[in-house]
Amino acid sequence: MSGEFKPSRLGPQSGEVIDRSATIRFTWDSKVMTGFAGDTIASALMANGVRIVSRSMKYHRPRGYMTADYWDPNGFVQVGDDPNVRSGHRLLEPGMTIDPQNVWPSLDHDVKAANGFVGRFLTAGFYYKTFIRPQRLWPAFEKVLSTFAPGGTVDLDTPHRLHDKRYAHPDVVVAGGGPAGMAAAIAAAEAGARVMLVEHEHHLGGHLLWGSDEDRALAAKMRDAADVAGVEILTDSTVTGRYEDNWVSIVQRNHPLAVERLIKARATSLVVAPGLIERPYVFAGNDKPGVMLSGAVRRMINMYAVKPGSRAVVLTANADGDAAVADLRDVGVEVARVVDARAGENVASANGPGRTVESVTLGDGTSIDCDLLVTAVGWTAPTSLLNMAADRPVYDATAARFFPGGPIDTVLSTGGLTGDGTVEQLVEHGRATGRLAAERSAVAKHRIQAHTARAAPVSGDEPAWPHDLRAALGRDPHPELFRSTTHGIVDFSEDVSSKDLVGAAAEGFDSVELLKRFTTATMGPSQGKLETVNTVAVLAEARGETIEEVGTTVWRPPYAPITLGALAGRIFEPVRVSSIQPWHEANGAVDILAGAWKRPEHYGDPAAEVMNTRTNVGIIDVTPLGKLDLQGPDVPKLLSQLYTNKWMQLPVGSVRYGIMCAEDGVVLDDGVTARLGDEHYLMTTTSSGAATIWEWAENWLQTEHPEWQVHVTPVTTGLCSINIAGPNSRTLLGRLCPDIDLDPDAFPYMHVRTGTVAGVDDCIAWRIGFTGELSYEIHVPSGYGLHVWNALLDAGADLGIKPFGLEAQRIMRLEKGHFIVGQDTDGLTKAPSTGLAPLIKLDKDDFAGKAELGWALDEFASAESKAPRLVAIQPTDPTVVPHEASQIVRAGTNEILGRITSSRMSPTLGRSICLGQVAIDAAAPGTMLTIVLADGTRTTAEVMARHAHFDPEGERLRG
Amino acid sequence: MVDPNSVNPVFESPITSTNSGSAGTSIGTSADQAALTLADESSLTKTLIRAEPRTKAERQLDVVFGASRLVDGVVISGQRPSEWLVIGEANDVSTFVDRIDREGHVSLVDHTHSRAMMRLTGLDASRVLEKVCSLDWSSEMTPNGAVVSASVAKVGCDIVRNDTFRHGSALASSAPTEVIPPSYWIACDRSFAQYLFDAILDAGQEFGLLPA
Amino acid sequence: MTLFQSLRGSMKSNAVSRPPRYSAAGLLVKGVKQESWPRVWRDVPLKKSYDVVIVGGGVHGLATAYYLAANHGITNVAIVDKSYLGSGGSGRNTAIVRSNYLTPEGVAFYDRSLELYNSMAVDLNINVMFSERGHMTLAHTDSALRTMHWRAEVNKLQNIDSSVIDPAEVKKLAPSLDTSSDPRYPILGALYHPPGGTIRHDAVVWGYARAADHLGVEMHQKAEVLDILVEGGDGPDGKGSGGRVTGVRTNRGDISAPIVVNCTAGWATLISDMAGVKLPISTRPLQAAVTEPVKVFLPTVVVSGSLHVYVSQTDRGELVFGASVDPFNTYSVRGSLEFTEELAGHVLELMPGISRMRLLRQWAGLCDMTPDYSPVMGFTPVEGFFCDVGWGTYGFKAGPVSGEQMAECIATQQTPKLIEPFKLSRFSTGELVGEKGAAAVGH
Amino acid sequence: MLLVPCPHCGPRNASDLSYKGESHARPDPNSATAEEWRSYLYMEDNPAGWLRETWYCRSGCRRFFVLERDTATNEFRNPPVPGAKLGGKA
Repeated sequence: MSGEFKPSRLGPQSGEVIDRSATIRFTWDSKVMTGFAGDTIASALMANGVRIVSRSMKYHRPRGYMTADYWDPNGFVQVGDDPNVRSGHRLLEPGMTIDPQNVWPSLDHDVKAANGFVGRFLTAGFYYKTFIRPQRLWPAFEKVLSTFAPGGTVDLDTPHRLHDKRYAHPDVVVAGGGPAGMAAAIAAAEAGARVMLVEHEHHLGGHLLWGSDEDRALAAKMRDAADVAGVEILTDSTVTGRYEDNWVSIVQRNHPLAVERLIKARATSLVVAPGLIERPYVFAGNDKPGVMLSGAVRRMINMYAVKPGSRAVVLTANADGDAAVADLRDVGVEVARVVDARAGENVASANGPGRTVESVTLGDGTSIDCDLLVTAVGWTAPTSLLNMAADRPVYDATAARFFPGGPIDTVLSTGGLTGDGTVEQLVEHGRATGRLAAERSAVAKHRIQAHTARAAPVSGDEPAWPHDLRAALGRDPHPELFRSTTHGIVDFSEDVSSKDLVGAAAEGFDSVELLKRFTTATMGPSQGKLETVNTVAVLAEARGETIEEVGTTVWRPPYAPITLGALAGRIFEPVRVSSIQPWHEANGAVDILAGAWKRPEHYGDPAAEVMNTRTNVGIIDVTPLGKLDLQGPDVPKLLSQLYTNKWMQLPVGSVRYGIMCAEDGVVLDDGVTARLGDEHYLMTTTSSGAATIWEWAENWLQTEHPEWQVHVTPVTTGLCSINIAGPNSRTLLGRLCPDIDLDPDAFPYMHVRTGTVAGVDDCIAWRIGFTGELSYEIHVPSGYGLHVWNALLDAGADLGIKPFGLEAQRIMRLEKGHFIVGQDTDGLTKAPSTGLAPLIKLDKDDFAGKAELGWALDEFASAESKAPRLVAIQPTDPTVVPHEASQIVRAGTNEILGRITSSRMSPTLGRSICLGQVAIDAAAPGTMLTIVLADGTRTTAEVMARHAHFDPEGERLRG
Repeated sequence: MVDPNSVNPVFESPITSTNSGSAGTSIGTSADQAALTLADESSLTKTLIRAEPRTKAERQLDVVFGASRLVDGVVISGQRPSEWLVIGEANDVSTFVDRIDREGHVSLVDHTHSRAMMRLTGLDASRVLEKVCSLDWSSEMTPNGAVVSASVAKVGCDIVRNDTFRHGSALASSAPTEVIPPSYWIACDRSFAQYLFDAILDAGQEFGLLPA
Repeated sequence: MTLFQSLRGSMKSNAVSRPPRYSAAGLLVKGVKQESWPRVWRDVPLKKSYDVVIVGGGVHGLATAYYLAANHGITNVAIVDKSYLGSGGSGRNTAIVRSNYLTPEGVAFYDRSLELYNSMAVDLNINVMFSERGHMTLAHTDSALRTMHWRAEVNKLQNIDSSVIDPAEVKKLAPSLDTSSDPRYPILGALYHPPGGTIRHDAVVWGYARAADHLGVEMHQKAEVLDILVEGGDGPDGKGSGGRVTGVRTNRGDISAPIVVNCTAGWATLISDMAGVKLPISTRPLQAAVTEPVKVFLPTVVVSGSLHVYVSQTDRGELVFGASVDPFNTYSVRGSLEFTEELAGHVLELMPGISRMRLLRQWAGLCDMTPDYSPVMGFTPVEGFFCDVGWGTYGFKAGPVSGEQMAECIATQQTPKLIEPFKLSRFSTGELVGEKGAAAVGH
Repeated sequence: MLLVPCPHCGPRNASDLSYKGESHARPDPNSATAEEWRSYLYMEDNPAGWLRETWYCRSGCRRFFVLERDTATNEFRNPPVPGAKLGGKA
């Protein structure tokens, strides 16, 4: 409509924070506009005459700036690929592309605004009551409803730009840089504390910034003083949470390099000084563009030189409202009427008929034309950080707001949150708070230093805990103003009205939490900052109770929303490699990530690698194999405790295989341990089990048998491990080992020798047979690992040496019938099921899992045993390779009898081979099994007599 | 064919690439302080000594958990209760270790190949560490000589702060007015070394950290 | 007279007239007349005695009460809760439902639950907004993929729609996922379960409460159980094994009842301790978080076991996230920063494009973890004291079937076949449930 | 982030440690009945209050130790003497 008021830029104001010499061009809703450096998007838009910024979530009602700060529920915009940007807070930048959200097809003509007409039917919780029948239509309804989702748009190609993190250990963190917060920071720093002062806004000063010239002078002076005192000042940064033991999260948005930085501060003391958040008033039409809170009007005029209206009505219940009246008059806005709530005056409605405010109806029925309605009806105390420290706020009816509950030793509060006063009183309270925080930090620090081994020594006794002797701030009386005689919006971001709340309470959702859940009030992006107290007040009114009786909701972290980018920060994903990895990468290895290890899966053709190893000789880098150096007289006792078999008599120079079980009898790990010397052993574990088994061993030594003298030291990557396998392996190793006698009689299977390999001293070599071939596993000091690897390749060139990867090793071990813990066993597989019952020695005094394994062996031996059996399986059709996890069923039924745990095509045998777990009645050799393949068809397979498909007698490996 | 046994093995560091992926874009650090460096010292000899309380070895080592000292050219680091790492040049370490009394439950493990080692030095060194490790690096909590084990960029590390001494000798004392920059030895499992080196360089980018 | 007969004897007397049905037409009428709806459940004084007292007013307790009344005619039932209905796990979970479990017994059980969820809107006359949007469990390693195959094969044999799909199919279903081979944890495939989805958890609570109320069940909020009255047991005060329950002591006085059912989560140990029954339970918080709304882009539920994260987008446009339980036992539900950091890191590995979305709120609920990732249901060594506890992180999914089976167990005094594997005695016989075989993140 | 008072290292972030759960004495595997053994394996006190529990200082000193913590407030008390025997049969 024509003649509608448009906000505009005023002449220079003494407190303005904009730089008129720096013009910034930007687009809004595809229109090119200009603003100044220092403008927020909101102030720039208003200076360009924009009144309608968004459409409301449910009814798509036009909305304009109400608080014009971070918390403004109407000020969400899309900035490029950044959705839901708080335009009341985000600074204008050159070239910004800013668009309205939640509009269709456009901000001015929103078709979904039709929702508004049927608003009386779309009461809170209406979804629950409809679309019930016919049920099959709900998915279609759901599809339509989801197109109504509010908010901006995610560009799925958004890059994860540089986000950073940092830890900090300040003595004192002050959350809030208003007069009290600044005073607290200065006083604490002057008392010797390391202080971080964190201000959500772009400038320190809080409400001083939109006050008088003297206020601003004080703010500037304190800012300088904080600098001089060595306070680390973080503006445009928010303390988003206070977690266990004062673990404080701070999001810094103005870091010079990173988009955002998350600071994790272990604050010895936290001072909470966020000030107060002005509360909207509930009345008909309270969400019309042109209804603003007093603080918003004052910031716009004083800080951004924006004229918010031409003819105003001001509802005031306090000095801030009165100051808004003065500010408006100063810049030439006609104040048509001051409605003084302290004198019982009231506003009943803000009226259209257009999209913005055109008149106001007062409580007495008077109607006044205006284009701006300013309300100043009191505050919400943002006690979030205190809530997170388990504080429960208490309502004070006289002051018409909540206050912090009880005192907390390491979390102090100051400023408007705790009471009212002159600027001088607030500053004094802040100073006292800062001093107390610093004193308490000093005590806590003394204690921590005294109890931390590495810390610098502290002298003297711990000082006494300083008591809180601060004089409390006063509390100014304030009328209780929540809802007028009419109904209006309570939660602006969720479009929930007071009428919805009353209706929901009548339906039985009459506790704050149920009401919240049913109506979604306080659940939207503003998270209750503006609407919690009004929600509680409306419920109290509906129930005929007081606000104290109704209570309030708990504010959950974060205090202000945090981007996922900031929370993620730099992503640390450690990767481990062996010393030979550079060779693998240069020689065509295809890597696989196994845990944190990056290692070759194959070098192009795993089947050929198998054949070469079986025919000539192959080498594989098995460095990730867990290795533990064990020393001490009681190593055999430890081994006996960890493994199920016997270890007391292992001769020097021998290697033995064992399995380890947890106390419930479930297989934990397996591997070999060698006795290198009298009191010196080397244990190997699976790669994935290395850390677990080390901890498991320490656990037994430290908690159960501290009297045993054993030192366990992980040496996994200190030793580069290479397995040399194949018929030519002895010949090959012989060329490089001048001082080890490799004759099979001198160095038989399952024995260990130490010596020189390729000129490298202190190498360990043992004979084991995971692949089923004659093989030597050598462990060389890692700094020479690559050297030895290259030496092997050189020396074996004429012997047909080729490297092989993990896949070839897996095939060979399956041919040989060796199981892999965690693949062929699972979280319930007890040791007898693996077929290694003979390795369980119940005649030992004790070992991990002994009790359960005793019962498990009995169970296993019984005819009704339910324990699965690990068996070798060969499909009838040798070309069929059932995929791992294929189910084994009783023929003609869906009854599961077991599953295939490992399966491969064997290049050596030219047929498919498997290991599987099956029930007792399917485990007998020769049993024909039915296997369900991936496509649902069934095939048959035979249970083999022995686990080894290849060389069951072990002639090759013992050779 | 070359006789492989005649080739003299040369120690290879796990840190094979010391190129900073990104140029050090320094902020808030003046150019004259920009000597913030990360050096690979993996080839140093490291011997782990474990000795039970009240052994002679414990008295010979004479360093409590959390502390370190320089003696006979080697740094003895009390890195865990009843556990020391002796760091230095090969000859110094073996001379020192040979003197350790083995009576009682005392054991030695050569950690030279197990642990990679890097040295971070500079006035902003603690600010770099603060980005990758959650410990308090202030001089009250981690003074010169302090030893601590912690996760650095998600890798378990043993760290020795030795601003004023190195293996071999104490540093020549500089002019008394000059600030001695903090210096940290960071030891990690060899297999993580390249990853960790890169991660620390990356974290130090904003302070102008450069590989040495 | 057996307990069963005496319970049956109590039926009918509490029948309550049915309130107006929820429907679009009803909504229209109320809108025109500007009337409000009647209360969802009555607010009645607590009586001195009931046939059954159910401790815990969450989905499990409410469903048990509803099925006792609806299927067995046992209506003289009180639900007591120390807070408001649905204040515990029922209102804190991430509202995901599925039935693609690993073991045949798990599959059968959860499939029945899904069936009940499917017909719930009509059965209870409330739109629970069941969104059958499909459920994807991503595999990032060979071994995870093997487990996915295992689950899929077991599922298929029981006619559950469940299969392993390749990265291209994953990308088609959820274009926001990075299915390239670049990430540290590349997506190698996924277990896809089309019948899985999300549901409005509060609506389930209110639906059962409203329906149970219609049948005469009483809901008592802010009624805290202080003790369970037991006599004849071998423990102190006659509690424990061999005893029988006689009632409960609440902050509003004693209630006598021959049957007391522990349907709590988070406090299961504390309630069972009152009867002298020891449980294999550790209480740990499970945290969850929600972002601000953005336009809908994620059509399915996505779970990654390796990255310990699950995510879905509500019709309102918020992403709802969960993770695995906290690393140590605690009854504190304050939540942690590290949870949100890890969550964000993992989510961005899966969906790198959403780094500008903002986390709006985080919260935690208490989970009662058992050694085999399966619940404890049915009889206890104290006669008349029943347990439906130990629900770990999967209690919500099982709400309806648990209520149905617990009601049958109580009414018939027999353990129904579906919950036979979950009996408490398995922890002395060692017959643990096989979900332990693969469970990491069980969502 | 919870701070755990490691008796050797001083206060450390909980993420530096592994939580090992309630500290129960291990029965003699040779004489324990199945019920006793499984009670040791599976049953928990799980109090909402003071709990004796085992921690392992994984990133720091690598010692196991028992602490007492209030599971309702996460407050610790009675930091133990370093080197004392933990849990176990004694």
